Amino acid sequence: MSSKSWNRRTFLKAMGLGGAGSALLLSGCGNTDIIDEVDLEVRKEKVEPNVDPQDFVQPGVALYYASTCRMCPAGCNLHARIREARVLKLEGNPGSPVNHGRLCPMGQAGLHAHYNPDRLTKPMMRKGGKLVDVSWDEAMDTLKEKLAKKNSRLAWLNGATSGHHAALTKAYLEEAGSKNFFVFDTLPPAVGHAVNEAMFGNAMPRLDFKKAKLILSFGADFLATWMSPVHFPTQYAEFRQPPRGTLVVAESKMTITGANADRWLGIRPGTEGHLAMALASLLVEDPVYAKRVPKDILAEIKKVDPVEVSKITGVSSERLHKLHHLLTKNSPSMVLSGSSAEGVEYGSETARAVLLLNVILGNVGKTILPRSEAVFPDLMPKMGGWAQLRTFIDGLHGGKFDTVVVFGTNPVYQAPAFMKADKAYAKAGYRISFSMFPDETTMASDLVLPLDSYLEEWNTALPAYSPEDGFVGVQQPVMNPVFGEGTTRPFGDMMLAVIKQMNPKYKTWKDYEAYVRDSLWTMRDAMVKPPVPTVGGETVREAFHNQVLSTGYIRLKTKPARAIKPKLEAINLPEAPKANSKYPFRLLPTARLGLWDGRHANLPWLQELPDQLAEVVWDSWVELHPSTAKKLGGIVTGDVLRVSSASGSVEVKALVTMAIHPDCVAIPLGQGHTEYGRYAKGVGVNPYHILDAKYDAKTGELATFATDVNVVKVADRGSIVTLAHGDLVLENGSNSQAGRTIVKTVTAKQFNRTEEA
Amino acid sequence: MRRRKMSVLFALYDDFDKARDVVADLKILDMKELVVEDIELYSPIEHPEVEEILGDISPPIQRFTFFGAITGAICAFLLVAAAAQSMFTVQPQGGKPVIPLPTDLVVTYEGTILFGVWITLLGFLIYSGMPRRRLKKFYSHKVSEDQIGVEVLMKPDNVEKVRETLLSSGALEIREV
Amino acid sequence: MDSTTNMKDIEWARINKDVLGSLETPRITFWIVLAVCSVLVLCGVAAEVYQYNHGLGVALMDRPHFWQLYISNFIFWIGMSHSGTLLSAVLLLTKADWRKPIYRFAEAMTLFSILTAAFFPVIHLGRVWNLYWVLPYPDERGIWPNFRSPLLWDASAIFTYATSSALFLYIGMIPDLAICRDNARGWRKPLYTLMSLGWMGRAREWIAFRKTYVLMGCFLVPLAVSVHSIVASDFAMSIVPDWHITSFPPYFVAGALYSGCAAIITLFVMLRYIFKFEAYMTIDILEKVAKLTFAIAMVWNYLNLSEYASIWYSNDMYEHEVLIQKFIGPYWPVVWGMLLCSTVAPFAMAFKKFRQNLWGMFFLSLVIQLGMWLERFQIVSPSLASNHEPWTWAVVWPGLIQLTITAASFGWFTMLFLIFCKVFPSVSMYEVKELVFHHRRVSARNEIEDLNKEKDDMIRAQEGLA
Amino acid sequence: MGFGRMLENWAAFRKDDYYDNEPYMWGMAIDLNKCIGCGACVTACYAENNLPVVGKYHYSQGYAMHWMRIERYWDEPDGHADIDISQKPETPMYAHEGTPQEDTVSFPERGAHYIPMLCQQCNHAPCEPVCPVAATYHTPDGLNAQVYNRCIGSRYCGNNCPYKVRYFNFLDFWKENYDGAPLPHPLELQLNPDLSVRSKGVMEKCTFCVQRQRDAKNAAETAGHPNYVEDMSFMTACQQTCPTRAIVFGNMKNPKAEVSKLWASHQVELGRVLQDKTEDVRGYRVLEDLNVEPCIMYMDRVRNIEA
Repeated sequence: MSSKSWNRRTFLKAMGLGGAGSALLLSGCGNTDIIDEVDLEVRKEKVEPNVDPQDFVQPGVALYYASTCRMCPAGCNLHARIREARVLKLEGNPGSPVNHGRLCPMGQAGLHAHYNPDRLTKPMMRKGGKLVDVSWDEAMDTLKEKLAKKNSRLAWLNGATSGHHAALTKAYLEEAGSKNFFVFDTLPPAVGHAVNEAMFGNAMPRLDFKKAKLILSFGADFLATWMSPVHFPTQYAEFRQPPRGTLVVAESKMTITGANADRWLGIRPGTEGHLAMALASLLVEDPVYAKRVPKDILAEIKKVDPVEVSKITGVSSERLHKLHHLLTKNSPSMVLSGSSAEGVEYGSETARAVLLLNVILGNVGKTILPRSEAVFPDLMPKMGGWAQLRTFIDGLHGGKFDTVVVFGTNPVYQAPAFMKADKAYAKAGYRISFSMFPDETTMASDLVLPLDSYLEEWNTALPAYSPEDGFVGVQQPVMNPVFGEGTTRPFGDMMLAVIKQMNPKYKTWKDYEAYVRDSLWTMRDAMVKPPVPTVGGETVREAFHNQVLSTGYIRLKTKPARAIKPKLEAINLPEAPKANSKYPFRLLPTARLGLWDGRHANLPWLQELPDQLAEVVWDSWVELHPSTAKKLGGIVTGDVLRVSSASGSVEVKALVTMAIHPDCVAIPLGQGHTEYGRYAKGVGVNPYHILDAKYDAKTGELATFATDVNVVKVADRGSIVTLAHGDLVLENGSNSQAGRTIVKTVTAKQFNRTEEA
Repeated sequence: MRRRKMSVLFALYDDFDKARDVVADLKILDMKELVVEDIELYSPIEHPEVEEILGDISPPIQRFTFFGAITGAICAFLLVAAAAQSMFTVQPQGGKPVIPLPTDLVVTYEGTILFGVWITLLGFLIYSGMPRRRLKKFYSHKVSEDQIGVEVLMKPDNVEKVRETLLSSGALEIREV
Repeated sequence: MDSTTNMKDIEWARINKDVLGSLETPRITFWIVLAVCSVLVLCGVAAEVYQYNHGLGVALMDRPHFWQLYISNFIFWIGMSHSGTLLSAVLLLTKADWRKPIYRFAEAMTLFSILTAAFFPVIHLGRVWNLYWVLPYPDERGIWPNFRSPLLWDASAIFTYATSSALFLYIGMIPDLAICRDNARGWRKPLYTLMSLGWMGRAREWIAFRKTYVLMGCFLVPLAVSVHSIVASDFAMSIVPDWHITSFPPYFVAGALYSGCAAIITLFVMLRYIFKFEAYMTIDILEKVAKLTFAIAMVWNYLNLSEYASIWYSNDMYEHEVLIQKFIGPYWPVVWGMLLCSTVAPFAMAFKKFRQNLWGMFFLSLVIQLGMWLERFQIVSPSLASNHEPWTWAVVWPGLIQLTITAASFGWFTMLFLIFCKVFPSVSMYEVKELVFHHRRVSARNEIEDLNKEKDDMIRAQEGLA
Repeated sequence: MGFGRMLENWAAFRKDDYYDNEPYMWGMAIDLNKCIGCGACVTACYAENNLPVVGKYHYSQGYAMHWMRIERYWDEPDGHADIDISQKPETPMYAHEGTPQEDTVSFPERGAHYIPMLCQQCNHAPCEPVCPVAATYHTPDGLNAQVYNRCIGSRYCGNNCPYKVRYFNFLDFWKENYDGAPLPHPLELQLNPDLSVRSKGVMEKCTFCVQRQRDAKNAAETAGHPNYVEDMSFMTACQQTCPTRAIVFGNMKNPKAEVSKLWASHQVELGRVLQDKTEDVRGYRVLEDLNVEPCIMYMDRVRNIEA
């Protein structure tokens, strides 16, 4: 590293920034004795608040800035590696309870979103039916003109949001006097949240993986796409330590979680609830469990006949009993219900049936833990769901809204064809889109405002699943905007500018940074351990900001949480799902860790990251079971199939795999963009487009896993690009180890015996 | 030592046996009164017998070969061994030492042959007196076709005697220089 | 022995006339063939330029198929080169007379197929422009080539082999060049004068010449053997299943001789037909070559089959996999094709009638060479296709670029050979003369014996009268 | 060429364990009980090591440049039948043809077999001796270094690598990316200046993040202990991002390092083909029987067969 001489002033300044970055800074230039002392003291930490960086930009010396990842609602905490004022690498923040210093593929690929060549760099306005570049002044004037006024017919559609973005938006909507605030995000399990809310009094109770001896998951892909792709795996690792917990997964199409299960139950689509009920009925034969359930429900449970259920679900009754035995043996356990289980017309029923098991098994209070009420409700994450999108689009159809703002979500791409989202959107009087990328919705808008990436803006973000209450992630720019001044702007600044016109009280803040810093400062007293000046010559406030920024998150004092008192309601599951001779297969639109719900389809790294089970890159595919393939006339991997539902059809290549139930076919989410830049456009298909209009009865959420389809072969073997490419692999379909011991396996018993010590 | 001007007779015969007889006659003649200085045979093909006629003129080329081979072996081995250890990154590769003998032997073997061949060639050129810039004046194309030539070197005053001898055994043509 | 009789009747002058005749301005067909070949070569050059500019990706190899057609062609051509010099040298040392009329073009074939083979390692490099880094030249960076690498052994072996066999060919040609010199005019005159080094057929020239020739022969036999066993060690020294095989060196050498002999037969028939060399390239020489080829074919088959057997009886799962994939895997057409062409077909040579059938042998020789070409391909690709790591198993067939360059290599070889035949005597005149001379001696001796017998009879008769 | 030097040190040059007294020997331990196959390590490697994205077409040709890949197998290897995965005869079924009983369907009931496959940094690396220009060699730290500048692309090393973890730049992916377009601005700003961007015709491979090792060593020197890098004072990109901490990396010459402890506790020893292990201890090295001395130890995947 460089051994640049280091004058005392800078040195003090560095020290002034709290142990943090000085370490790394100095470690580069250990040619004076002072440095060496410091070096040895604090060389562990490498964090640097982003206060006038030019003093610290040293050629060849990397700085680490703390911030928060926004590639998905999970809100992991980052350390961004900076060199020569460029961010080069994202790493987890070791101190963070959310991700413990780890990241998922999407978190790593944040750089490609940040440096994406297809990012919007100029504001655009629709003139004469075409979007044309305009100056920022013009854009801002239009924005203010459209938004800075009372307007009850304004509608705001937001992606899953939290922290000060949420607060600011809320504040604005109050000023504008509009009630039409909708949050829509594809993957957050809205039904599950609702049921949890109803049952346990909180949309997302805390889950204690370490305590659980057994996890029974009904389609909850908690290792990948279920709310927190990094936190849950970190907990899973603990859970797998000796004495090793057992994971059983019941789902129709194997997810990453299923791929790591000790027993994977390929169960018939839409029968998760029935399975749960059957287990319940087996359990309540034992009074110990029975007495945990109110009489009426108990009676209902007793009605369920396991043998019948094993017919419905395709899980043999021996297996059922084995499972029952397992549940009774390993306590406490944890039963999770996930999107694929809840994505049916009777989703809430299913979810309740599944979560009921936790009550019966007495996991509530052991592995299912209560939450204390939010300190700052406005900051709490808002996950939203299909129901809100539905009302939004219905509103548009009804012509209820004149001005529409879309931020952080892409309804035109996500919404099923039957919703006619594009037409609805076209109906809106004036469409404003805050976006980083030219996505479908944005390109259909009248005013497009290019945003800073999450690595360029100030904010706070609360994790979708928070491991501890009162946790707030802090987000700071880790470098100057990639495209320079006058190109992209932070959402906060723009909204602040708008809101200033409506309410002078906001004039106190120069910009969003000031706003965020101030509000953090106001939280000071609520903090568990408010930072105090560590070195001389530092005001309390400086110290506060430096330390908060270099930590990357704050912890707020919370009241002790009240224990959960489960509220149980009657569960009325329908009879076995009807066989549908016209559309014999159930379509499973499964989410990928990587492309997520399609928002990451424009990131080359993630397009090139093979799907963790299908190993396919840069493409869509439809998975079917060998027996199904045989039945359909010997379909082989690579054949082009037409998958058609009552409301549409897509053509996509087949991938024959054993990891799916023969009654269903699965098409992954994420592809099929018609806009969204060079990497996403025209790649693959979007299964959402052929979903039928089926909704969960209780919550009104779209039942995404309830569509039945028919499959016909339209073309012979094309090429499907898999990581394990080539005919030899494709021929022996399931990649076999061919007798080599590439991956060896031992039993849990052996494992515990050898490693418990 | 510088010799006096000699004169040369060159006779062509259509058969190797005749040529052999002539040489024999000349030998006899020479025994009586030393006239012939030197005799040389020119033939379109090789006649191993010429050795016993003209006496042992076999060149020691095999020595060249031998020394060539030895040199080749040594040079080649030194090259590979020294090269391996004088890399700026001295390389013990694949868990094998820096100077692995078995592999080096292969190149040594090739070196042996290469040098052997070249130096043998050198020996050939030296002993066959080639390359020669121009052919002798009396050289006849017949030699490269189907006739045998006999070159006799003698003092000018003996020319006649020799010529008789040559003619006596049916020379087709005699050239004098 | 009909051949002897007409051999001894051949006038030496006629030998010169015939052979030198083959050097005269060629017929139109010659030019056509030459044109075709040069077109092929040009296509090859174009392909190489394209590959040079874009990178090897255009050749459509992949991971794990890092090697493919280029390497198998390399082996093929090196193999082809073998019979020429090796046979010539062996027959020389064993004083087999019938070598004399055919060894010249065989050696020429050797030289040119080496020159062809030499291209492939170069074309196959990812960064051709850094080729010279393979040479051991001292530089201040203290970097040397890595002599552990079989590729470098190849380089040294091939260099040695190319130079030595070129010299062998040249030395053997000097007396003939002298003949050409004596008869040539025009641009050829200075060429031959220069190349014949002033050879005049003096006795001591002849003796030195013969000695050198034999000595070189002694070197060339082990050299030729070493060259192909080193090429074999490119594979045998690796750990790729079904490459890492002890019997590869002899197997390769046998295969080389095999395809080489086939090539000799091909050219033998062609030259005999084109240049009317019936008198020298007699049927029974052809038959001798055929017998040799047949023997070698059997050796090669033995080694090939014993390799299968040893793999089959070993319990090495990796090699098993490859072997099975060879026969029923995606490369089965290649493997079965090879077995058909090189294992089954040669049995035709077991019949004297067939051995003496000129065009039959010609066709068979082509079939055998095709088989041997396939053999080289099935050595390289299937092993890589199913390697140690099941995850990377893949099948790749050579793409257009590789095929073009392959075709070009055949064009290049033919072109060189044609030109050689027109510039240098493709039959050794002086040695054919020696052959004739020898035959004359033999028949003369027979006549004398007959005379003596008559004399004795007469004497006995007279005594009887007395 | 230093004949003198050669003769002096002849004995040393004839030794197999030439690097025995070096302070470092980098090694790794990967726990397949924890690995969930999410692929975070793969993407992290792309970000850290300037790996080119080759695009769909080139990927289909097998030109992918991921130094690290997650392999996903379905079946149990032979000799591990102790865990039943039901490979029962398949009977085709439809929703309207009664319901499939689990026993009649074949599922991978024990999930997938994930294994992160990267360069094993073998100590008896087959890739090293075959390079004609000595572009790949063994560093004193026990790495298989690939000298990009020296490589002439004979690809012999790639053939000879039993793990097939060497990746060849068949094309100038930085120029010929995405249907011929060069790496578009501003993506190039992300490139890591600590290592080069490889050009066509060059073989490349995992380096155990050698640039991070450099930094760590420099830091150690600065801190005044040149031959001792504190364990975990730096991590490889893959290790750093692994959500389940399945990957452990460190200096095997340091007995206190976590990796050394793991190797010891799982009874895998460098320098021996047949490990003498007590039963069921999980440590193993992939394709150990080839005697290539890999420096990465894997720990068996675990499944509870009572479930």
